[in-house]
Amino acid sequence: MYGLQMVRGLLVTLKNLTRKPFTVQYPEERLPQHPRFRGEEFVWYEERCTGCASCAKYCPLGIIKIVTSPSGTAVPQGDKYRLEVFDIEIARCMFCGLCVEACPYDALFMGSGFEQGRYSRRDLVIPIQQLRESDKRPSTWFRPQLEEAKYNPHLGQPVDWKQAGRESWRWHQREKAGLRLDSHPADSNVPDETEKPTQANALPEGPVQGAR
Amino acid sequence: MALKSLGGEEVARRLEAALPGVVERWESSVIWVNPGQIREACLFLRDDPHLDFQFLSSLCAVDWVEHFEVVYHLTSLRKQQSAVVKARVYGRQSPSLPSVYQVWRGADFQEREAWDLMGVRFEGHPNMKRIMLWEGFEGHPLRKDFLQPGANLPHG
Amino acid sequence: MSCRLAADNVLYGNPLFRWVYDLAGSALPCWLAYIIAGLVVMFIVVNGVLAGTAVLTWAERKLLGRFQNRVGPNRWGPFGLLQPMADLVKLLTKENLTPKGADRLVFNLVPILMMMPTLLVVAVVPFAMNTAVADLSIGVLYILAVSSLTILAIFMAGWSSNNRFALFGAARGVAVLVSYEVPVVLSLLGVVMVAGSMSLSGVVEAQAVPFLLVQPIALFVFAAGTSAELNRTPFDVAEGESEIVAGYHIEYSGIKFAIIQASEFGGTITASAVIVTLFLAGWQGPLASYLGWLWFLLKLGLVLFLFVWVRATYPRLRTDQIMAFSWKFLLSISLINLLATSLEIYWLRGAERALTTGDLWIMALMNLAIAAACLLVAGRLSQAKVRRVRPPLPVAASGTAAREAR
Amino acid sequence: MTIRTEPVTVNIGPQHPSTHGVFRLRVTFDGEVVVQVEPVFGYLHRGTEKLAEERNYVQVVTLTDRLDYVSSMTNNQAYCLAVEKLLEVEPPPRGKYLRTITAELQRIASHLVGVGFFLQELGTFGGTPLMYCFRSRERILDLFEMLCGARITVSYMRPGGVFADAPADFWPALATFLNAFPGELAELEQLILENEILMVRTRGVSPLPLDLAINCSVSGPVLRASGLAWDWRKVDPYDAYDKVEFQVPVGSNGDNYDRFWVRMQEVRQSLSIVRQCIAQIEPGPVRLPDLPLVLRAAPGKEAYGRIEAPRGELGFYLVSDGGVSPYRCKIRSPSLINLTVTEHLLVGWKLADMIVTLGSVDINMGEVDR
Repeated sequence: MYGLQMVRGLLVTLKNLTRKPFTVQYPEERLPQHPRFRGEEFVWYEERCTGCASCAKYCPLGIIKIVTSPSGTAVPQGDKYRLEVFDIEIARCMFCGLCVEACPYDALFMGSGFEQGRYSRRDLVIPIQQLRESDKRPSTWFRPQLEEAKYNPHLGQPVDWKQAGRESWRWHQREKAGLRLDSHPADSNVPDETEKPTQANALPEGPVQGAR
Repeated sequence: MALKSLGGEEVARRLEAALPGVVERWESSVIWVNPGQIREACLFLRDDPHLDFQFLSSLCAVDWVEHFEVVYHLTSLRKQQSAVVKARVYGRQSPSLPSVYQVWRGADFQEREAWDLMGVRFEGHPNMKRIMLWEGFEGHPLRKDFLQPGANLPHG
Repeated sequence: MSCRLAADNVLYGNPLFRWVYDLAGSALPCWLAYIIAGLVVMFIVVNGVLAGTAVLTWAERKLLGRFQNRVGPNRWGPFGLLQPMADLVKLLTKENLTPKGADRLVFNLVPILMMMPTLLVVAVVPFAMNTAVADLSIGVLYILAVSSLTILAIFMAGWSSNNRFALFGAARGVAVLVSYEVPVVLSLLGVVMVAGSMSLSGVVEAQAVPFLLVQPIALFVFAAGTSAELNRTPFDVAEGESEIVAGYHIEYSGIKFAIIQASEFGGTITASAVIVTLFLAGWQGPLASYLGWLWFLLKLGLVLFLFVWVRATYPRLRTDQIMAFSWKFLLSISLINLLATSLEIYWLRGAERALTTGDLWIMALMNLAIAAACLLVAGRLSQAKVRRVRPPLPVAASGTAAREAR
Repeated sequence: MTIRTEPVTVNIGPQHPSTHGVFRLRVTFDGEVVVQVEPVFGYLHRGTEKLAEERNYVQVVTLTDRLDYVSSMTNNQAYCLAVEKLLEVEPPPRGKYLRTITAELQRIASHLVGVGFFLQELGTFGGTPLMYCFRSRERILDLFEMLCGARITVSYMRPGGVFADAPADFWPALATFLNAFPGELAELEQLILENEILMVRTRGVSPLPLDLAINCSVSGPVLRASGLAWDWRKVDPYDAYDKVEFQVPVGSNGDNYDRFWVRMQEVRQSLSIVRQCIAQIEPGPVRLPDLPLVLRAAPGKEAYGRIEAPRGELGFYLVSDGGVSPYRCKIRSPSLINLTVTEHLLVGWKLADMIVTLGSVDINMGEVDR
């Protein structure tokens, strides 16, 4: 009958009047973020970074600037190159995460925040100092080892560089120093005092199957 | 129910039988057509009951530096088959070939786009002007020799 | 020196006016006292309507928000109650633009002309017993005459703005408003006939049975007509923000825009007040008679809620469809209503030439039946246009069943 | 007495509430009736095809997100299919299923946006149905965030599969969505699907005859509304579409209501496809393990990969010269080509119908201008 569907429509809106709103009042309330969220505050572990600039090469927009120099320190200490500049120009960043995907040593992680608004474009560059000092709450995007450890950057504690990789940090340190020649799988599983997980959401040690 | 990709040979044979001399050469899935006769060829491809390519999926131009290649992806909705037809246009100053607007009106915007971005003119198109860029823009940006003014992108 | 107000003065019925007049008249010349008393009453009524408008803007936005599963304004004050203040401050501080090529005089006159009919209508609406500013004996006629002034303002706005969207809006608005005048007038004729009075308080007192029941068709026609005159969904073609952006007031900004918006919301309030008065028995209600204003406000709130509810639900009609709806449907049913009502009155009216409550109930039953019949016939006539097209497609069974089936 | 009238030319857009982005229509009206219309676009032209020539095959995935930003997943899918055709590889089954699930979720989200704005253009004040559509879309975007860390610019798929398997909590969340959404959809249908005002506004308005639609290369829901059951998912099944059952909704005369109806029905079918995929998906790898980060195709090879995107046939024509990036990347965008029929659809109808018809064709400027 004419008008019947219109009455049904009125009933729908009336029903929704009594519902709880689905919107979120942003600054006070927040949507739950998921661990894979690709956010702005990039997490970078200098200890893990070899300065290979894979991230810079793989960035579709070319916004990562890396300058390295040979380090003066001893090679066995795991310092082949010293990072002088590591600028991420987040003004043009589209947070695709390809830099994280490209990083062979799990040194770069996506961050979990989204509130880096600035008043000037010039401020929209993350310099190396900020990367060094920033909170180490990496997103689990493209990092299956963090996901398997059920790490959630939005709840959890910071992740230490020794626990962030998909392989043992000792193995990694040798790798970084270019001493892989005699590397042995058993080598990487030598227990070490400093390797002992101390945090609540500690990450597993030893080689973890990577995504690639 | 699956799409059949028509072999270049079959299409070329039929086309050659109807319009001798129109096919320049063919490969496993592609035929090259004489650009001067592209409209007649397309009309035949559309109206031949065995080919029945009533639907122009895509039209684009590729810059191979020594020539431009205009690529037509055709689909027959009734026979569920597809084919690729190409036409080579030489010359960088004013490459042009007949428009297929009268065959498929779906070519309208794509031909304009090919003119706008690649600089291939389609003769007989009723409204051959720039579509994405503004009138007065110099050059055709999708050409390989187009230099972006002030290009200093890291990947440029 | 004491001034006495003549009993046949239109303002005599208003106790506030008489009190102020007597008070001022004891010290001042009579003509001055008359003006002062008038200004005092005007001040109260105008500000009352404007305050109501402010509350309505908040309430409408809040309600629309909740209808749409949103929160609505909630930043200023508790529940966002101070939002109208924030809006006002914002609009007052905005630049007051006059477009190039606009007819300045006409352009600037429009907000005033828009606001005027809204406020004028309030003058005769009795919010409670003896509270109308002026209880005109031709109140209904006055409302019809004054409220149609809006057309002029809309047309002036569209013409003077030097904007094509505004012109579209004005043309649409005028076309719709003119075509809705006729059924609205005819529908009110039925009400006046049953009440036997054109004064609004007379109509209220005549409603032993609310005219909602006695004149259902008239109520429908009047509600549809006022929706159209107020540019409210589904008849908001003159503004049609998805088509002509804001229609006739597209070029207005700042305080002028605020006044136009306020006059629209105020118009909604006054139209609802008129509906309450004419169809929902005005201030009448159970319990003590001094609670009349409370009943009035309750009913007013209900009608306003209905307006917002409809606005939240329906899409917009096209201009020609709106006019077809008016001329083909509303005009015919209001004519039917008029005919039926006059025949009923002719038969039912007793020797004392007045309708009793029993008569009203009989009329209510008959008119409800006629309304239902009209709806049915109209539904049958228009069925071809709105029939369901085709049933929804079946959906493949999900899960393992589908896998086994293959 | 005759009244002298003259046509009025109005620019609808580029800033107009109903032009789906920065789209401009130069329209000449006679009264309210459209007598001449010319679409003008390019305001959002970012040169995606040129940019793709300067990036490697995987990097281009991020560019495709930004084409039709209302359905990024299907853009990724079309591009990855084209690259896979070029490299002659095929993703593992789980990857295919994940792609199908996400693409269908994206189709639901995209159709909700399309339908919501269509109804908004019909004049539902403040967009009540639009808000209901967005309420449901929000759930889908949440699922995407769970899956790939972003809601709009997903970049989830890669040539050779998807970048990673779904996290463990994705499946319960998807089940929650599948339980909640049919109710919301039913509510939307009750609110508007057969509303009389909608009917009189849209039925018989701007019909598109089938032969014209085919000749103008119109595809997607617009073509199906004109009466042809042409769906690339059926005709040339890609990913996991050959393993699921679904119906192709078809309209009868291609008017605005049919276009709207087809979309509403497709949402139901997509829901069923997602359900079937969940029932069929099995553990396994999601991405080809031996594909390098920087891909190379044989010189001179070319591939045309196409899918049934929510707006129609989305095709990527890739030509390789043996380098790390495509030599030519042509994007056959359905929105642009569906606009070919603008003039036919709009001329002779009123201003109000014009806006609604544009909404029913459901274009996306990111894809039109590229």
